Amino acid sequence: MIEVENLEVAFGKGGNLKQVVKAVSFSVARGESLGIVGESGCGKSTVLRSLAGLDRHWTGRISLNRQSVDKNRTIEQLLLAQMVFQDPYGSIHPRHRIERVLAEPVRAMKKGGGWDRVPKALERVGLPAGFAERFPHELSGGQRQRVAIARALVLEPQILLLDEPTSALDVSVQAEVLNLLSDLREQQGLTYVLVSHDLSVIAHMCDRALVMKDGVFVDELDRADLQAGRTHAEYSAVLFQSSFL
Amino acid sequence: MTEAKMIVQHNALHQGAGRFYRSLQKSIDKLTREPLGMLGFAVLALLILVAIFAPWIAPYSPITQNLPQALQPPSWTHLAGTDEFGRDILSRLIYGARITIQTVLSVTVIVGPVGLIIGVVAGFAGGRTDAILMRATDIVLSFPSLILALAFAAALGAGLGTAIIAISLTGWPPIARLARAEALIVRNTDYVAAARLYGASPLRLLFLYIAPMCIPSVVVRLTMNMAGIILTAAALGFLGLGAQPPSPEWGAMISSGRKFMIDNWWVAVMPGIAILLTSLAFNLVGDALRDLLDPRHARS
Amino acid sequence: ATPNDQLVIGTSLVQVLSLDPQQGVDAKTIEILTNTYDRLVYTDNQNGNVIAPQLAEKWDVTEDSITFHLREAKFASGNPVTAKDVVFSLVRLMKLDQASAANFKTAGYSAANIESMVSAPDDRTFRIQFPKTVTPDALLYRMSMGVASVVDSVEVQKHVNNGDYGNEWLRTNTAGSGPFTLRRWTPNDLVMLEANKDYWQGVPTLRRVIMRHVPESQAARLMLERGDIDIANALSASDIGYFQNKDGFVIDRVQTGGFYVLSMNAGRKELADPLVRKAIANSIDYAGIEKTIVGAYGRARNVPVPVDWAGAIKNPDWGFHPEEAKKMLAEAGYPNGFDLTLKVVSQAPRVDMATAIQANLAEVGIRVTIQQGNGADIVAAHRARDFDLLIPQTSAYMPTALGALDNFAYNPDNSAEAKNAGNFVWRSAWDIPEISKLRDEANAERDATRRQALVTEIQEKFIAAGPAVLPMFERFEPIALNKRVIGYSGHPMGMTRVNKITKSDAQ
Amino acid sequence: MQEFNLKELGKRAIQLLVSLFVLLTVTFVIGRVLPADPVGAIVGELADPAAFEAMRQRLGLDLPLYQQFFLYIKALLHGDLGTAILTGNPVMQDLSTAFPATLELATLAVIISTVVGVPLGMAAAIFRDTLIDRIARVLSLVGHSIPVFWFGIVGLVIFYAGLSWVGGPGRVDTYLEGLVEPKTGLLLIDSLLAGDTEVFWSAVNHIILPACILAYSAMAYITRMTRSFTLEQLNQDYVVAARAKGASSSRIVIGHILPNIAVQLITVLAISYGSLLEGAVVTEIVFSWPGIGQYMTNALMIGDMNAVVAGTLVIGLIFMVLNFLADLAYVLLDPRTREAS
Amino acid sequence: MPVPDSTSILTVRNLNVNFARSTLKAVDGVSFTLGAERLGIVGESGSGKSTLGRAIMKLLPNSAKIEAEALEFAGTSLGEASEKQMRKLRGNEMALIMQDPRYSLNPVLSIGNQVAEAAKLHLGLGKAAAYKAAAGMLERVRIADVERTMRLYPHQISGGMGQRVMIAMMLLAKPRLVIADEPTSALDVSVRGDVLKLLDELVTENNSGLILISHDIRMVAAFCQRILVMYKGRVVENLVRLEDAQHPYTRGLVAAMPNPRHPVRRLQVLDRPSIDAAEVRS
Ligand SMILES: Nc1ncnc2c1ncn2[C@@H]1O[C@H](COP(=O)(O)OP(=O)(O)OP(=O)(O)O)[C@@H](O)[C@H]1O
Ligand SMILES: Nc1ncnc2c1ncn2[C@@H]1O[C@H](COP(=O)(O)OP(=O)(O)OP(=O)(O)O)[C@@H](O)[C@H]1O
Ligand SMILES: [Mg+2]
Ligand SMILES: [Mg+2]
Ligand code: NI
Repeated sequence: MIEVENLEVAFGKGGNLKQVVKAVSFSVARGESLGIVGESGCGKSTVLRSLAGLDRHWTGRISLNRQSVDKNRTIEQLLLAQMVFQDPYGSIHPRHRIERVLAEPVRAMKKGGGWDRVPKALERVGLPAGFAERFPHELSGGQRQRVAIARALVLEPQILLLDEPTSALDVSVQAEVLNLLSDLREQQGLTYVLVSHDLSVIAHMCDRALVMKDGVFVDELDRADLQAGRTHAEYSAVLFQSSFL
Repeated sequence: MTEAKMIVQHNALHQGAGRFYRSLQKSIDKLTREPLGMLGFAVLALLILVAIFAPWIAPYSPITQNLPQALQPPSWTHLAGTDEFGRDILSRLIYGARITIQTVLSVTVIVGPVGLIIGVVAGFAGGRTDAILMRATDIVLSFPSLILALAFAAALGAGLGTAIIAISLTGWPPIARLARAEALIVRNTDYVAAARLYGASPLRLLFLYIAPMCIPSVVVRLTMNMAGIILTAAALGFLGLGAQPPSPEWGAMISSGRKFMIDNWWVAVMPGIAILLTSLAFNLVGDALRDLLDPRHARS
Repeated sequence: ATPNDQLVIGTSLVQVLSLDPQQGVDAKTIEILTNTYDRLVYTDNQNGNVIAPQLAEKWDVTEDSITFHLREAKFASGNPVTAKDVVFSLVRLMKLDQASAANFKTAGYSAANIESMVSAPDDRTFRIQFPKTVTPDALLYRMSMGVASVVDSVEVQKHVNNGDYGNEWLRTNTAGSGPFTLRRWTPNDLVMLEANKDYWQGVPTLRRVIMRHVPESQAARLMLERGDIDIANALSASDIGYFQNKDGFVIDRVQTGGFYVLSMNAGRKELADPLVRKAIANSIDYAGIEKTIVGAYGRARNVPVPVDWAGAIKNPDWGFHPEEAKKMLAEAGYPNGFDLTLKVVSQAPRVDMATAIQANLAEVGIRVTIQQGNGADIVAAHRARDFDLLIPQTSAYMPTALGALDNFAYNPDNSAEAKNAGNFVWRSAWDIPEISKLRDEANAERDATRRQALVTEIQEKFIAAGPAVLPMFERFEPIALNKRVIGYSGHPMGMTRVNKITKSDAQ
Repeated sequence: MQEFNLKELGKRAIQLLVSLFVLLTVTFVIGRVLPADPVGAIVGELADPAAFEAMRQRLGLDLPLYQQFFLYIKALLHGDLGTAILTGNPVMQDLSTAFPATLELATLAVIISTVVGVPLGMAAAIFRDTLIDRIARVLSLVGHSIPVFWFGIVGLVIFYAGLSWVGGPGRVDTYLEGLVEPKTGLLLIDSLLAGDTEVFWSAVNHIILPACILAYSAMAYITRMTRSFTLEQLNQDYVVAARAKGASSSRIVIGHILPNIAVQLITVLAISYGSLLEGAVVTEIVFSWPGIGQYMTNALMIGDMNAVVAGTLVIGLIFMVLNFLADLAYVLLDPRTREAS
Repeated sequence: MPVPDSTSILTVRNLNVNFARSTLKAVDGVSFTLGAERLGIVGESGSGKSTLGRAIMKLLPNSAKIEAEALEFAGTSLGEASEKQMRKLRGNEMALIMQDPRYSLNPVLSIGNQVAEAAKLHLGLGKAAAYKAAAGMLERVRIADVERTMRLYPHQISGGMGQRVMIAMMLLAKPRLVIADEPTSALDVSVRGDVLKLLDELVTENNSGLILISHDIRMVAAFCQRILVMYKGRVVENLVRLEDAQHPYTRGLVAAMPNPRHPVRRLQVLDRPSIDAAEVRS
């Protein structure tokens, strides 16, 4: 579903050039859920943003659904992958009602009015239809994150890119959102790339995890490794140790 | 249209109205907790009423002269006294409210959108567009503003219209800067990133996503600017370039009244009080609006 | 309080643009020039504005010329004052050809003929020819004007810069033989004159004269009251009124012989009709405006000769007569009135006059829109005949009826092509061939009684024609003085000498 | 880091030059297309059209606009801003007397409004919603709402005519005029340099009222901005941390908050200072202050475009330089931008 | 030196905090005592943990009303202490370590300055001496190049280092009570352990009491000797071991955390109505 080869991302110019992601390659199969863990600033979000088409600083090759994509995406390519952001407070336009938030993707893509899809979208993430009329500030963090997920799903993408979707949420709410994500994947066979610094979240959600440090992947763990706490690199061992203090 | 659909729409309409009503209620609720803001709104409302009903409220004509009655101190017949032409100052203030409101609104209506659009475009587009627009803003800003206004007044002939254009001409840069600063923040938010992801066009981003976020602070700034507009009009009046006689524009009144300040204080003080109250009201309203519209900069 | 040996005048220096005596014509400029330069003759209020000798000890008038005999005097530079300097100054005046030359031009001098008209037979003798028939008096009055100041030709020649007759240098420097020399001039701030110790009439009593720019009347009033200035000559009418009955101060209400005028553009359809003009003249409340607005600055008068001057006729019965005026308008075909603009320099008291006139005219159905502008704008519009109504002011170049009439009764060629923008009547496009001819005759007439008859006739014709240059108020320059100042007497043209002024101790 | 700053500096300098050039062009064009005719002011109202033409030629106003512009630029490159029609002096000379007068007044006004406005704004923020806050707000609003000339005349009536506390209009008492040779043009400094204390005190006496009145009207903005900057800082965790450390309120305000808002404050002060340096025409008229505002206004009134263009350039330059300095202060004062890599 | 009464450094009895304009109590009848031990406070966001911590320091804004039957610190009643007295206690006898060094260090003052300020305030030292004391303390928290670090500004150091600086600054005066409000939640997992270890070390050395506030129940359980669980401003449970949790809220919380060692298909979510019901019952 996703293939990445030699992805490099650098910001800045000349003396200020900063290589953030250094020649990483990976692939994700259809329906698979891949996790990426690593310290703050190691480049996790950057990889994700490059995949989504938000950053244009990358070189290398990215293909989605067996189709090589460019820095400038066509509508169809954009339709393949949607992203859910870390901060539910900042990722929804504060002056749009929820119905508008959910209808906007359809309208922006000129695929109709979009209003008719709102009830279903809400239902899919388990929110009552009445929420359509609310403003984001009238929702709790968890509810907002549900709206964000609903918005990502309105366009029926096959890939969902999740950038720390629960790290701004309380454990109790995190559980609800993670459950929702698992359910959705089961129902619709979505492909996930989930970025987090929380190993336990990755372990809970993912079939496979890549450990990232300073722009490169230092380790790859499968589900069994994750459950057993088995690692193949020194850094991931440290990570495991401190995560489960 | 089917019956059911109609009912749904009907209900939606009711809900819409209810929603509006509720948010209005909320705003008013918030306001009542802010007595100063309330006062500001009340004064402005009063001012607008006075402006609308001027002919019915004003005891005298604002322009009819009565030279033998010139420079009468405030009394029961002339509550605010008379000016050097024997005109009733109170009546002139009442009619002047119309002109003042009209001036302030005209300038605001020009400056607001122009500043907003330039600022938002600069902030959103970034790069060269930003640099060019911002340098242009700097240049206008570095023009001595009264000189520019004077030049325009000289070119187009003195008058209120010219004054409005001249004030507007120098008024937009601060708004543009403010809007740009806001746009720069909004541009990098996740909700804009998300909108890019679902293919929103730049125009859509600009007008549906970014501009609405800049409007509240621009509106707040504009209300606070209003006092300044009245004062600039007064300064132009001081130099003979504002509203032309016999128009009872407050700025012109205070600046021609200054000639009598020592002996006949009321001629300059009465319009001064009107200006002070109005600009106080605008400022209070601005503060209140900030609380209502712009929670990010809210006072609490 | 100010020191006893310094005179401080609070005034407005906005119009002081050039201290070149053959260029500057503004009243405040003239006041400076009067004290830094001498002329052959002078007049002043105290001697009834009769021509008196200054640099010239005496003069002989013949049929075709006047010969002046100069006294011994020195310029501030130390150079002697000679007849050559006088020649130089007058040639300079005509060659520079600025507005300042206007009065000599009306007398028939020009850049082309001036060199043949003036001569210096020797260092002490200066002769000037009459170009066409001008009365000797009229020429003598012209010789007393600021523009006839005698400049130090030796000094000025040093500063000539590509044929400008030293204009560029002389604008900011003085080269005269007057009682004072220019020490400092900072625009919009002050002019400082210092006593000329070698002055031929003796050392001036004052060590220093300072003219300070105080544009805001109320500020000047406070300064005068506090004794920080001795004289205020740019006060508003109401501030003058304040000092009128105040102990320790006197008002010197100087009559200029000029007028505040309502110019009507006779080129406009409605205003071309004398009846309409008379209707307008009959809808203005001159008395009321004088009392409440113009105050000490003016006196209501519609005849262009001040009422107390020899040869003045009685004022017509014009005033605020709305019923009559409406009738006249109806008769002229405008029962519902019409719209006009009124251009005015944004300066008291003219703006206020305009406002009052606007209200007056509104009552007879003439709807007036006021357009204020700065001096340059309004003058340009006036010169270009680009106005309906406009309020200019005039002054008389000599204190006689003919001097006063000069601006009102003369328009030799009213055609647009004549471009005679320097002429006041031409600007109003008011064609008065008959009156112009009478005025020429009167100017040339040396017999006093016949001249008087002509002058009377001009005035009567002027009124009868329904003037397009309507005099409204005689113009006065009220000056407020601290009583400490002794011997200051305002001159009608601003030519007030201050070298003999003394000051008593401050209270 | 050094290199980076130099490069940035160069870039800013070029931007400044380009901006100035645009400013010059715009002013020039505005000036030349204005209907105001300077010729009339020089030759006089009563002159013949021929005299007008002659003068127009002498001033080079008969040439096509682009040629005039070209000539102007050429002269400018030789450091010649032209001759003021208003005064006959080189414009540079006029500006060198008018500008210091404004500079002196504006500087003092900015100092006063800073010294009063900043603490007031901070106090208003710290004691938010208390009486102090309200008083500060109303006080600064009144300053913001009443025309300066009104305050000017009232101030003169009370403090000059009534109480005799201050000197009247003008820069010094008239009889002291001209005693001190202008070196810097700033009378306060010149008189000190010359050691003439009488002139100095007289100058102080005269400047204090207009400076206070200007300061009062500028204060509204400064107070309001200081208040909101301070409020923003008060919500920061580092303030709580400082309190947790046991620091006193005054220490927190001066030692912690002030350095943090200094950068923003400097920008605000630069803007205020810049707009004061434009010359406050109206104040200058009321106080007979021979500053640049009056000079430029009068020049404009008679259409003296040499003076107006040159004045605008000088003011524009100062404004831009002030902005530049504010940015520089940003780099110097804020460690976060200091190391801009 | 008198031996401190280790059984009670801090006594809190029936502490209530109200914010103006809000009828809900942010802290509702909280009571506990603290000796020279490590006490953890957990609870979800908004449960009043930080408010409790700041109430003890009396660092709440004026809009907050604090009421308590007893609020005693080492014999002094904080409730009656004046602001001046509090200032002497804060940073000296009692310390508050905050969550995110990026925000809680003053961005425009150098590290050295900020740490030295604490020394100046409480050790009565001059400028040079204060710097020396600061340097010593920074060494104690194992900052590598102390001289250089002291010249740096907060944005130039990493989060882990920032948190150490914060600890050094606050513990310089060897306070008896240390309140750490989410000291590690802004840090990377890999440095979290270090910081906690360091904190523990210093506290033990000074024989002080430590209150560790966090929402990470597992971390608190591993680190602290005693745990208070807060819910809606109230202490719903006082635990020594996580396994003993009785309250449905605590249990729900534990269950909601994904644990790779006990993988579940779906995580358990909080059943708030039943918790609230349980609350009413108790
Ligand atoms: N637009 C940009 N310009 C310059 N540098 C950038 C930009 N975006 C990211 N970086 C830098 O790239 C690095 C990686 O950033 P990224 O956001 O991918 O990290 P992350 O792993 O997602 O961290 P976190 O866990 O904090 O979200 C960081 O050092 C960041 O400073
Ligand atoms: N300054 C304040 N004004 C009004 N209410 C406040 C204020 N500070 C906190 N609160 C309220 O008090 C309650 C407790 O907040 P507190 O910050 O103590 O929670 P917390 O447990 O620390 O949460 P978190 O885990 O998010 O830090 C919340 O409902 C909060 O909204
Ligand atoms: Mg990230
Ligand atoms: Mg907290
Ligand atoms: Ni393995």
